Amino acid sequence: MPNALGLERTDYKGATSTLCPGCGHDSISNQIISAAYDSDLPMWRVIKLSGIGCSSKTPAYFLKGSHGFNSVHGRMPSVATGATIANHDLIAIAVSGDGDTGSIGFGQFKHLIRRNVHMVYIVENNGVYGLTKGQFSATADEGQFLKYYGKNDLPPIDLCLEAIIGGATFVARSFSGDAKQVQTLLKAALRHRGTAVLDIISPCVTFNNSPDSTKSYPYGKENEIPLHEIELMAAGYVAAKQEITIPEYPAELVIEVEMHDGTFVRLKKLGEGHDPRNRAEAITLLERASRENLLLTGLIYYEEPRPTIGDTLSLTATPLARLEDSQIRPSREALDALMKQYM
Amino acid sequence: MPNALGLERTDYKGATSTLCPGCGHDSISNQIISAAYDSDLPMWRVIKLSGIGCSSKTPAYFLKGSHGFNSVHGRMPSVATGATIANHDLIAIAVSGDGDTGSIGFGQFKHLIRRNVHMVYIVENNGVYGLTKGQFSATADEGQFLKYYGKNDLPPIDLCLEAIIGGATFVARSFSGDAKQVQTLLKAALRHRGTAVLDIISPCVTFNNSPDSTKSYPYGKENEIPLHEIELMAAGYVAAKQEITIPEYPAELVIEVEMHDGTFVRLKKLGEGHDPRNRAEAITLLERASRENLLLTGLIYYEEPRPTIGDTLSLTATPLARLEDSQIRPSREALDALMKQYM
Amino acid sequence: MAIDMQPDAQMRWQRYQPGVNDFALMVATKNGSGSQTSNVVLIRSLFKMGIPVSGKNLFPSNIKGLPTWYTIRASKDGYTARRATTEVAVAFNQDTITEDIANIPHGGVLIANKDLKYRVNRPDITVYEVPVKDIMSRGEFPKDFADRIANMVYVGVCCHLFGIPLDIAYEALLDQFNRKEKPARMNFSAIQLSYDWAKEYLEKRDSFRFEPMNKTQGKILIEGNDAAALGALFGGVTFVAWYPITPSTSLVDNILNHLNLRKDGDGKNTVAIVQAEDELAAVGMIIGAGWAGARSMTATSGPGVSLMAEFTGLAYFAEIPTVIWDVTRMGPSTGLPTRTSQGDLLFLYTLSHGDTRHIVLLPSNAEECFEFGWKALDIAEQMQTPVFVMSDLDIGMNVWLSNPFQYPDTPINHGKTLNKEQLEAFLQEKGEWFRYRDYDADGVGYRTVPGTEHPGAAYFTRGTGHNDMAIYSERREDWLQNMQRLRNKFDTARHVVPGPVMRMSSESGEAEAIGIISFGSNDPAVHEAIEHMAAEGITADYMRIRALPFSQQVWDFIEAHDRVYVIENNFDGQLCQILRMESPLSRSNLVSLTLGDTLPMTALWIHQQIVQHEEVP
Amino acid sequence: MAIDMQPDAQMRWQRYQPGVNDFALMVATKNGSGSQTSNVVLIRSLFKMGIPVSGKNLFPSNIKGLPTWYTIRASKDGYTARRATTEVAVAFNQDTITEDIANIPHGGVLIANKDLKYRVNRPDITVYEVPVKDIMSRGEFPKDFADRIANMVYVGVCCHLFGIPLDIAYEALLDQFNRKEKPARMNFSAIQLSYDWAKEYLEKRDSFRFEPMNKTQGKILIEGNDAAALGALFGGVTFVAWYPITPSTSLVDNILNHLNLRKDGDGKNTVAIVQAEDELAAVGMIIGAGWAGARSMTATSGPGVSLMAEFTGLAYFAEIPTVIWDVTRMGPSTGLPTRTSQGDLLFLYTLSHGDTRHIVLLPSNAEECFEFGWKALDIAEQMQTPVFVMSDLDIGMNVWLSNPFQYPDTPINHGKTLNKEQLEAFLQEKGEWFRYRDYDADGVGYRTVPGTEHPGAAYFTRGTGHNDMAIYSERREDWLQNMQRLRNKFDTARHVVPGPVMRMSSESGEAEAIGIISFGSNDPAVHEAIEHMAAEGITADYMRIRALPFSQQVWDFIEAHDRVYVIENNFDGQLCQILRMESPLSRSNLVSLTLGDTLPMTALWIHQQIVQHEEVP
Ligand SMILES: Cc1ncc(C[n+]2csc(CCOP(=O)(O)OP(=O)(O)O)c2C)c(N)n1
Ligand SMILES: Cc1ncc(C[n+]2csc(CCOP(=O)(O)OP(=O)(O)O)c2C)c(N)n1
Ligand code: SF4
Ligand code: SF4
Ligand SMILES: [Mg+2]
Ligand SMILES: [Mg+2]
Repeated sequence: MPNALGLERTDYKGATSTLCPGCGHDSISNQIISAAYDSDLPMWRVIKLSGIGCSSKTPAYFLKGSHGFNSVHGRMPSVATGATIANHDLIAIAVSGDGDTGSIGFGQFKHLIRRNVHMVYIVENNGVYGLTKGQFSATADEGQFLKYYGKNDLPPIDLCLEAIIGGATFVARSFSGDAKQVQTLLKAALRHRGTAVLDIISPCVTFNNSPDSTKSYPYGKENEIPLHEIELMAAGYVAAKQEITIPEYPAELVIEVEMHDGTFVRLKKLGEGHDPRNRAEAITLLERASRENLLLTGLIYYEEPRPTIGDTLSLTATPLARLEDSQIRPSREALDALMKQYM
Repeated sequence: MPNALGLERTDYKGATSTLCPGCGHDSISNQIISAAYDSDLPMWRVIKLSGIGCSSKTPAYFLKGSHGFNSVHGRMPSVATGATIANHDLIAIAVSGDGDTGSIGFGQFKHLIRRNVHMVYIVENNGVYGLTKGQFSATADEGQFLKYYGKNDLPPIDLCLEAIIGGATFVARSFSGDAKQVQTLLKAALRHRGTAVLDIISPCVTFNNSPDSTKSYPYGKENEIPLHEIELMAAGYVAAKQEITIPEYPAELVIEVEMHDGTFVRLKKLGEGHDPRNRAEAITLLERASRENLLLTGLIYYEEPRPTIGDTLSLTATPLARLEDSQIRPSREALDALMKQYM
Repeated sequence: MAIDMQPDAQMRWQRYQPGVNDFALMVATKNGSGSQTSNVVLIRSLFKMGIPVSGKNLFPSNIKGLPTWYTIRASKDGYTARRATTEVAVAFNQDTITEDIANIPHGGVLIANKDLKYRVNRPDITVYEVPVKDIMSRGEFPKDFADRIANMVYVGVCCHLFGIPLDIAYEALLDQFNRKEKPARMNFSAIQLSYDWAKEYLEKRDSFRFEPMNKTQGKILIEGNDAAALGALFGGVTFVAWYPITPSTSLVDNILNHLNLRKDGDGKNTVAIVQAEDELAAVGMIIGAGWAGARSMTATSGPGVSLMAEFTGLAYFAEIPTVIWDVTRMGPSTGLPTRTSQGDLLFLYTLSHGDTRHIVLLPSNAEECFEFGWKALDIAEQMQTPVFVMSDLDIGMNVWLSNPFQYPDTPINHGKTLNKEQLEAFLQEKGEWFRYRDYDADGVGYRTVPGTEHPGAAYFTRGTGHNDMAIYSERREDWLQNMQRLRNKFDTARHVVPGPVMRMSSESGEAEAIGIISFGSNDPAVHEAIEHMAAEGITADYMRIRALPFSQQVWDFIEAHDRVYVIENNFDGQLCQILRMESPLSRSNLVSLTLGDTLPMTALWIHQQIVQHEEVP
Repeated sequence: MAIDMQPDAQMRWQRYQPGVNDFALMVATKNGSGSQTSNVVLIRSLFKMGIPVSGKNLFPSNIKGLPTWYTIRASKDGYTARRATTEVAVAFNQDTITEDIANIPHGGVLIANKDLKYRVNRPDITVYEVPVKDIMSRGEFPKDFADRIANMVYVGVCCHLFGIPLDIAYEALLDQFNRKEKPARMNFSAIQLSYDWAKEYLEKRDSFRFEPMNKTQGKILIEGNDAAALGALFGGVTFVAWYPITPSTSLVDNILNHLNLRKDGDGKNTVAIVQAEDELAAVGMIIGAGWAGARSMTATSGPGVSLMAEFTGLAYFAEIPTVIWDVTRMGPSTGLPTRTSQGDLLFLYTLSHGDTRHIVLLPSNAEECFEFGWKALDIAEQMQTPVFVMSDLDIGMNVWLSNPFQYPDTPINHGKTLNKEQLEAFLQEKGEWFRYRDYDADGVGYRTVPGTEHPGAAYFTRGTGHNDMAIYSERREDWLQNMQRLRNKFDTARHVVPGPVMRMSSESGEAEAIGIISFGSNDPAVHEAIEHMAAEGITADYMRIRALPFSQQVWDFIEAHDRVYVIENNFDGQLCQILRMESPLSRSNLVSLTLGDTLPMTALWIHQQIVQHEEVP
C-alpha cells in the first residue's frame, strides 16, 4: 500500500544485506525501513551516516533513495555535524556500533551530544566488535567470557546514561528483538529536534549470542522489561496529522509527551513505569538497571529540545549548501573598501 | 625542616614557572610541592605526566627529582596507562587542562577512568584554552562572553560527574584559591588506589578572570562552598603513620573515610554536608550544583577501590620494566619444542 | 637573538651593508608586555612615510614573560625578507639585554632601557640609554595601562633618532586603535614625552635614518592569515570547522573578524564557524559539510595535520571536496610552535596510508594567501578532493607589504556538481549517471549532493573499494580501474593548480647555467639574493613552485639548467625530495639547500650557500 | 577470482606449465562456512607428503556469506609465491560458480558441487561433479556440524583424484584439531565417505597428481602473524597495546595464544596485553610503556597507522623506544581490508609532520617475522626511537612453508639504558650526565627510566624543542644541534638495521646488466621469476631491501647495474620513490614496476613485466 508519497515499503529498502543470517542489525534495518515508510519520509532529504563495523554497513541496506556515507571508524559524529550544518533541511539517520561509538568514537559521541546535532543516532549495541571477529567492546558485560578473548574485566559503558549526562534530550533503549518498540521509538526519534539517541541491544549471533551475555537474543527475549507501551500520534512528513485511535487507559497509567512539532508520544505504564521527563529519575533508573542487570527498554529520557548547534550559529534561512553564488561572494566594492582600510 | 626522607620543601620544587603571574596553575604546583614534601614522597618513584597547554607545562615546575613527560595534546591518559602498567611501583601524578581533558582528550579521559589506571589525575580547570589565547573550552559557562570569541552557546561538561558516571572511585573538586583544601585533597589522592580525579578550578588571569565567569578568582573567592573541612590521618610514604591531633567534633558532624592503605580522611561537615560514599547522592549533588551554578568543593565521591587495569592483567610481581632478561626471553628449548608443533 | 652574519663576515658582503632607509631595527621585550602595539606603530609609520617595510615577530610559546624580539626592516629597494642583521637594537628586556647587546653588528646602535642592569663594552656601536621610568613619570597615565604604555617610550626615542615625524606616528596610532582618539592620544602623549626627552638629552651620533619616499603608495600592510581569511570569505566558504593551534589560530580569528562581509539581509551569517573538540573532529566536520554541498575549510598546523591523516585519506578516496590550510610551524612533534618552518610539505603530499596523494597549494605572500584562499575552494570542488594550502608562520603571522588584492577573476566554480535539473538533463543525454564513471576522460566524475530532490540523485559514499557505480566491490578489476582513474584525475590537477612563476635572468628568456627552485615564504629572500648575486656577476633563473603536483614546466626548467638549487626552509629538503622522486629526467642536477633553523630565510644565507657551492665544484 | 594469465597467454610461457606436484588448486566457497578447516587439511596433507606447499586465502571483508577463494599451490621446486593459474577449481559456491568455471585455465579441472545450479561449456577442461548432499546423507553427522563438515567432501574427492593417502589426511585432521580424536574422526568420516564415493563414481580423467617427496622435512608451516607473535615473545616484549584491525588482529591473537611462554613460576604473566579504545590510545600506551622502561609494541594496519601519526612524531622527537607492526592491507582509506598491498611504505617512513623519519623493517617471510619480531625490540631500545615493522596481509595471514626459527643469536639489547649503578658509574667517569648529549658521536644519548632510585636520574621528556640537557629551549642553535644529532642517529641506524640480501647470478659475484630490487612478500615471486628468466637466458641480480633507512650497499648495487627494476606491490612505486629521493647517484637507472592489484604477486607477472621492458628499449 503506497504511503502519502506514493511509495511502497519496498521502495524504502536498500541493497541486500551481507550480514550474518539472524544478525540483530538486520532487524533494525527493517524497522528503519518500516518507520521511514510509515512516516512518509522523503528519501531525498535523508542522509544515512555511519562509521565502520557490521552495524555501520547497514545504511547500504535501507533507504536506497537516500545519500549514504560510510565514513571512518568512530568519527561519524563529526561528519554528521558538518553535514547537518551544511544543510539544515536534511534528516540525518546515523547507525553506529558499540565499538564505533563506545570505544574509538566515545569522545566524538559525547561532543556530538553536547552540540545537540540534529539527528537520529542509533547504536546497534552487541557488546562485541562484530566485524573484527569478536573482541570485547566497551559495552561488554563485566566478567563475561568470550571464546578467543577470555574474561572482560572492565565495567560496561552505559550509553544512555552517558547521553543523558552529556546533555541529550531524547534517549531511548530498546532491543532489536522487540520490533514494534524499535519502530515506534524510531518514529518518535525522527520527530525530535536535536540529537535523539537510541541504544538498541542488537545481538551478534556469531560472536556474542550465548544466553549468559546480556547482549544475546536469548537473554533479551527472556529478560527485556519494557518500561511502557509506546504509541505515537504523529503527523506524516507530508500528510496532515493522522488521527490514531488510542485505546482509553486510566489516566494514571498514561504519560503523554508532547514533542516539538506537536507529535504526541503516549506511554502506557508497564510494571513500575517511568516518567521520561524527569532527569534525576532517568539517571536513577539507569543506575539501578546497571546495578541489577536489568534490560529496561523504552523512552528513558525526554526533554524540551534545547538549541541545536545549527540554531546557535545564527545562520541564514537557506541551507548553506544551497546558497546562490551571489550570496556567498561579497562584492567587488566590499573588497575595495576593505583594501583601503589596510592602506 | 627536612621531611622523613631528609628533604627540604625546596627540594620538591622544579624549574621556575613561565606562566603568567597570578595564574591559578602556579598555586596548584605549589600545593603539589607541599603535599609531596609533607607526604615524604620519594621523588624517584614519581612520574609527572601531562598533555599540552599552560596547565600541562606545570610538571616542569614541581618535583625536579621526578621523571616528567609532557606528551601530546589530550592524549596523556594513554601514556599514563602504558607507563603505570610498565612499572606498577611508580606514583603517577598527571596534570591536564580543561581543554586537554574535556575537549580533545575527552575520550581518553573516560577510557582511563574506565580502566581505573592507578594515578592522580589533576585537571587545572579554567574554562578556556590558555596557551592558545583564550578560546572557550568544553567547561566554559554556557552563555558566557569572551573578548575575542563572543558567546559560548554550549553547556559545560562537568568533569566530576563524568568521572563518577565513568567509574572513578575518587573524585574531588577544588579551587586553586583554597590552598589548604587543594593540598589535603592531593595528599588523600596520593593514597588512593586507582584513578583519583581532582577537578580544580584554576583561574586563567589573562583570559578568563572577569568576575562573571565561574572560573575566575573573584568568583571563586566569593562563591566557593566547601562541603566539609578535610583532614587527613595518613602515613608518610616512608615514616610510620603519623598521629595527627584532630579536634573533637560531634560525631554527627564528622564522616571518616578509611582508605585502602589505612589512611583516614576525616570530613567535618560544613553547611549541608555531603557523604562522599554515596554514589547517588554525589550525582544528585553535582546535578544540583550545575543547575544552580554552585561551586561546591571537597571530596565529592569515594568508593572502595575496584581493581586497577594493572590488577586485572595478572602480572608478575616485579614491575615489567625491571624484569631480568632471563625472565622475558623463553628458553631455547621452549622454541625447539614449539617448532616441533609446527612441523 | 641569533644573527647569521657576524660583524666580520659582514664586511665581505658589501651589498648587505645598511644605509638610509635600509637597515633593520630589533625590539627586545617581554612577551605579553604590550610591546606589539608599539612595534606596529613603528611599522605603520614607515609605511606612511612611503618606505617599504616589513616586520617579523619572534615570540615565545608562552603567554607572558618570556623574551620576544620584533624586527622591523626598512628597505628602500623594497626587500621584505628578513634582514640577516639588525643594526638597531632596542634592548628593553632584562633577561636578554646582555645577549642582545652582544649581537649588535659592528657599527650598530643600542637603545637600552637604562632601568635595566647591563654593561656595555662595545666601543664599535653607538649607545643611547633611556631612563624609561623617569620619562614615564613626567606624564600622567592610568595605573592599569602605564606598563603597556611604557613601550611607547622607545617609539618616541626612535622617532627622534631616526627621523619619524610625530604626526605620522600619531596617524599610525590612530589606525592601530581603529581611529579611536582616546587611546591613541593617551599613547601618543608617551611618545611625545619621550620624543621631547630624547631631543633634549640624546645627541644623534649614528648614521641610521629614515627619509620619506613614495614606494608604498597603493600598497597595503596585512598579515598572511588575514589575507587567507579574506580569500576564503570572498571564495564563498560556507562552513569552517577548526581547533585552535598556533600559528593557524589567527586565520580563523580573522574570518570571525570579517564576518560582516558574509551577513544576509537580516544580519544572519552565510558561513558557519564551528570550534571542534580536536582536529579529527574539525576535519570530519568539513568533510561532512563538503560532502553535503558546502564549501568547507579548516586551518591547522603540523600536529593537527598528523591527526587529520586518516580522514583526509577518506576524503581523497571518497572524493570529497574540502580545503585544509596548514600554517606550518617548526616540527617534529610539538616542536617550536612559534617558530617558522616549511617542514610539512612531503607529509601533506602523501598524507594517509596506502597510495594517497594530495594537491598542495603553496602561497608565497599575502596576495597569494588571498588568491589561493578562494581558488582552493574552487579547485577542491573542481577536482572533488581535499586541497591543502601550506602557508607558514612567517607568512601567516607577520605583517607584509602587499599589493591590494584582486577581486576573483572567475566565477565561483562548483565543478561537476549536478543539481536536480542538471542531473535530469544528464540522464536524458547519457541515459545513465554513475558517480565515479569517467565520462570526460579527465578522471573527474559527476557528483550530486544530499538533499537533491530527484529520485536518481542518491549514491553511497564510502572509503571502501567501489566500482564506478559507487557500489562496494572487492573485485581486482574495479579496484585497479578506480585507482587508475584517481591517478588520471591527479594528472588533470597538474593543469588546474597554479603553475610555477618564472624569473628568467636573460631578457630573451634563455636559461642561465644556474637555476633556483623555491616556494612559499622564501620568495622575497630569493629575489633579493638573485639581485645581489647578479650585481656580483652570478646570474640565476628562478622558478617558484606554487603547487603540487608538478606540471611539465617544472621538468623543462630543471632540464634547461646545469645546476638547480632547491632552496627550502626545512631540514630534509622535502621539495627537492619530491622533485627527485618524481623526476622523469635521467640526469640528476638538483642541489638541495636547506635551512630549517627556526627563522625566516635571509637573502644573505642563500647568497652564501650558492657562492659556496659554486666555488667548490 | 581473477587470474592473471589467460588460457592462451599461458601457452607462451612454457616454464609456468603445470605438472605433477606442480599446480594449484582453488577452492571457492562461502565465507564463514567452515571451509578453512578443509583447506588447511589439504595443505597439511601435502606438507606431510613432503611436497612444498603454500596456501593463499582470498577472503571478503565480511563475516558470513560472501564468496571466498582459497588457493593451494604445490610446487616440487619449492616455489611458494602465488601461482598465476589455478589448474584445479573446487566450485562449491553458488554465487561464483559460473565465474569460477570460466576462469579455469585451458586443460584444467573442475570439481563442482552438483547441488548447485550451473552450466559447463568447457570442452577444454575435465569436469567432476560431486553430489555433496547425497554423499553427506550416507553418513550420520550431528545436525549442528553437518554444514561445516560438508566441506570435507571436497577433501575426500581430492584425496582420491590427486593421490593423497587417507592416513595422511587423517593425520592432518588430528593436527588441525590439536590432536583431539573426536572431532578429527567425525570429520574424517566425511572424507572417507566422499573418498569412497569418488573411487566408485569418478573416473580419473586428468593428469594432475601429487606424489610423495621429501622436500618438507625439518620445515614448518606457519602464518607470518604467528611468527611475528613468537618473535615478540622471544624478544622479551613486556607490554602490548592494540586495537583490532584486519589483517593485524591475528598477530596479537597469537601473542595471547602463546602466553604460556611468558608465565613466571606462579603462572603470572611477564607481558601485559591491553586492548585499547583506538589506535591513538594504543600507540600512546606503548610510548608511555617504552618511556617507563618496558619493551613495548603494537600491531595495526593502514588506518591505524594514520591515527598514530602525531604520537609517533612525539616518540621520534622525544626518543622513546617502541615497536609498531603495520600488517598492511589495500588502501587508500578503509580500502579493501582483506586484500594485500605494500602501500604504506612511504607513509611509514615519513610518518608525522615536520622532518620526521622512521626506521622501517621489512620482513619477507615467516622466518623474518620471527627474527625481526625480536630484533625490532632491540633496535628500538638501541636507537631510542619507534621502529616500524611492515609486513602485509599475504605474509601475515597466509600459511607459509618455513625453516624452523633460529633462537636469537644475541642477548637482549637495551641499548644505552643506565640503571642506578650504571648511572653512578657514568657520573663518576664523566662528571655529568645529560640525556641528549652525544657522548659517543653516534647520535644516541644515554637514557634512564622512571623509577631509577638515583637522585640524578630524572629528566624531562617532551615533544617541544630542547637542548641536550633536556631543558626546554627555543634557541635556534639548540634546535639545529638537536636535529643534526637526530640525523646522525638516523645514519647510525643504517648500520644497525638488517642489511639487504643479495642474490647474484654470476658465481663470481660480478654484476649482470639487470638488477632487481624488491622487498617483503614479493620475495618468493622474485626468486621464482629469476629462475624462470635465467632458464630463458635473461639473467638478473637481486637485492632484497630489508629495512629503511638504506645503507651504502644499496647504492653500490644500483650503480653496478645498467637497469634496476624496482618491484613492488603498491600503486605508486613507493620504494622506488624513496630510492630516487635519497639516491646520491647522478644517473637514474631505476625502473619502477608496480602491481597493486590487491593480490599477492606472481612470478609470471614479474617475468612478463621485465621481458616487456627489456624488449621495448
Ligand atoms: C581506525 C580503524 N581501526 C580499526 C578498524 C577495524 N574495525 C573495523 S570495525 C571494528 C569494530 C566494530 O565494532 P562495532 O562498532 O561494535 O560494530 P559491530 O561490527 O559489532 O556491529 C574495528 C575495530 C578500522 N576499520 N579502523
Ligand atoms: C593536536 C594539537 N592541537 C592543538 C594544539 C594547540 N593547543 C595547545 S594548548 C591548547 C589548549 C590548552 O587548553 P587547556 O588544556 O585548557 O590548558 P590551559 O592552557 O588552559 O591550561 C591547544 C588547543 C596542540 N598543541 N596540539
Ligand atoms: S559478525 Fe555479528 S554483528 Fe557482524 S554481521 Fe555477523 S552477527 Fe552481525
Ligand atoms: S594564559 Fe592563563 S592559563 Fe596560561 S599561564 Fe596565563 S593565566 Fe595561566
Ligand atoms: Mg558491536
Ligand atoms: Mg584551560
